[in-house]
Amino acid sequence: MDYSIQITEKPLVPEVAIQAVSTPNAGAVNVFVGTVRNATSGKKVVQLEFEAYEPMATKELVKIVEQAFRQWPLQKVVVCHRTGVLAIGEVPVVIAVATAHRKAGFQACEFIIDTLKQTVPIWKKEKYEDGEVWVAAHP
Amino acid sequence: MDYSIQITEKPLVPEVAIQAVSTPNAGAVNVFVGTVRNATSGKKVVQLEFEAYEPMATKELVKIVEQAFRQWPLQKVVVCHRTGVLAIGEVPVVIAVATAHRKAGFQACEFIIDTLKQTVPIWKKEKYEDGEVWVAAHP
Amino acid sequence: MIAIKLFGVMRDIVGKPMLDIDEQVTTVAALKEVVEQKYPKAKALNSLLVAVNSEYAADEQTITATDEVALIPPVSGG
Amino acid sequence: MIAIKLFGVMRDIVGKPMLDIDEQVTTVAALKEVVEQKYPKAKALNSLLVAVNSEYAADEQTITATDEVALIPPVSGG
Repeated sequence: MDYSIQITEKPLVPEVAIQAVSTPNAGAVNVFVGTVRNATSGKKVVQLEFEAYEPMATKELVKIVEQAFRQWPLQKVVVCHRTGVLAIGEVPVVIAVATAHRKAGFQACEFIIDTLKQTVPIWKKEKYEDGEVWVAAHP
Repeated sequence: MDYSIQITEKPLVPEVAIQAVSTPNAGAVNVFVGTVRNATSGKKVVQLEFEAYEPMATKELVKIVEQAFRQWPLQKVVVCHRTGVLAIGEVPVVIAVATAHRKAGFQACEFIIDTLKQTVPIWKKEKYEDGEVWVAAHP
Repeated sequence: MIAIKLFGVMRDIVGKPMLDIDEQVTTVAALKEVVEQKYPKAKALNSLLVAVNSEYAADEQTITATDEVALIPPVSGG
Repeated sequence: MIAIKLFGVMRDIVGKPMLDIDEQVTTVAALKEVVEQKYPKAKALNSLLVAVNSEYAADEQTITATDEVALIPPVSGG
């Protein structure tokens, strides 16, 4: 299982993840790039802040990625999640999955981001012009 | 429908496509990057050559992308296909799809690459150490 | 005493990054009960899980003073 | 006369990038028949479609000398 997981305060560059998973054996790379939207539910977002509980977040990401390797024939996976303050348009998450055949790549990449959002202890605070809120905390 | 389609002899850089589709309205970018594999069916590939019938290839890509816009709520799409001679590891195709919500992005991106491979008049010749073959031409 | 790590909205509710629980709690369920009594706002959350030694822990799991314990409010990464 | 654009394996089979058909052909079906008679290797392909004015054309579609006509062997882009 050839993968790398990174939780970092530094800006994420999708091309770096794509290069990192590209191998002469892979024919397809599927990439998911999350970006900070300027609005949610019609409310204008000015800034985001991400906080992670390490090393639990890394441990949970390892579980997800290893599960993906068991479920699909993958070649290389990179998952990078950013922490700290992000401006609109910045990238909180990049997932790159290299496979010999593309279908597995689409499925595994979607599985990883879907499960990441459900289980990995990372929290997002949205800041608006008139306040802030921890996303998903309350009904 | 905000999209761009490009058939070019110049090397493709996935990051350029990602930047091109990223908007403050999008929360998710799904990217498919095709790469030249070093082997198919166990045979060692030394080089690939792509040939396109323009403007028909562009026309067909427009149809596919506009169909995707009708089928999913997309924000921006870029499709780039390379022609000419490519070495192992080079990128024949990049598709980037920006959406507010990620599920539509995965589905639309997979639809575009699947349909591209079925209908767009582009041909790939694989060169081996001992010969060459037009892919998919013969049973 | 159990020292509990706090994140996200739980840190805001408690007002600090660590919470010391002096009460005699030996299970995850008991810990959650104590926290929700001390901080009623914790009950209003969509969910509140407990991690023991950086793994999600079931209600019946036991906790000792040497464990690393954390409260996990609803996650929202990605 | 109809001048037909050739690509990929069809260009290799015919040995040049354009094919002039002098026979009187007025439909896509008739054109394919003439091509397959002249070049039996074309029959061995997985498929052979015809594009008229850079759109895929059905068998019954008519062709005139002013149309842009192309033979489309199995595509393999991506």
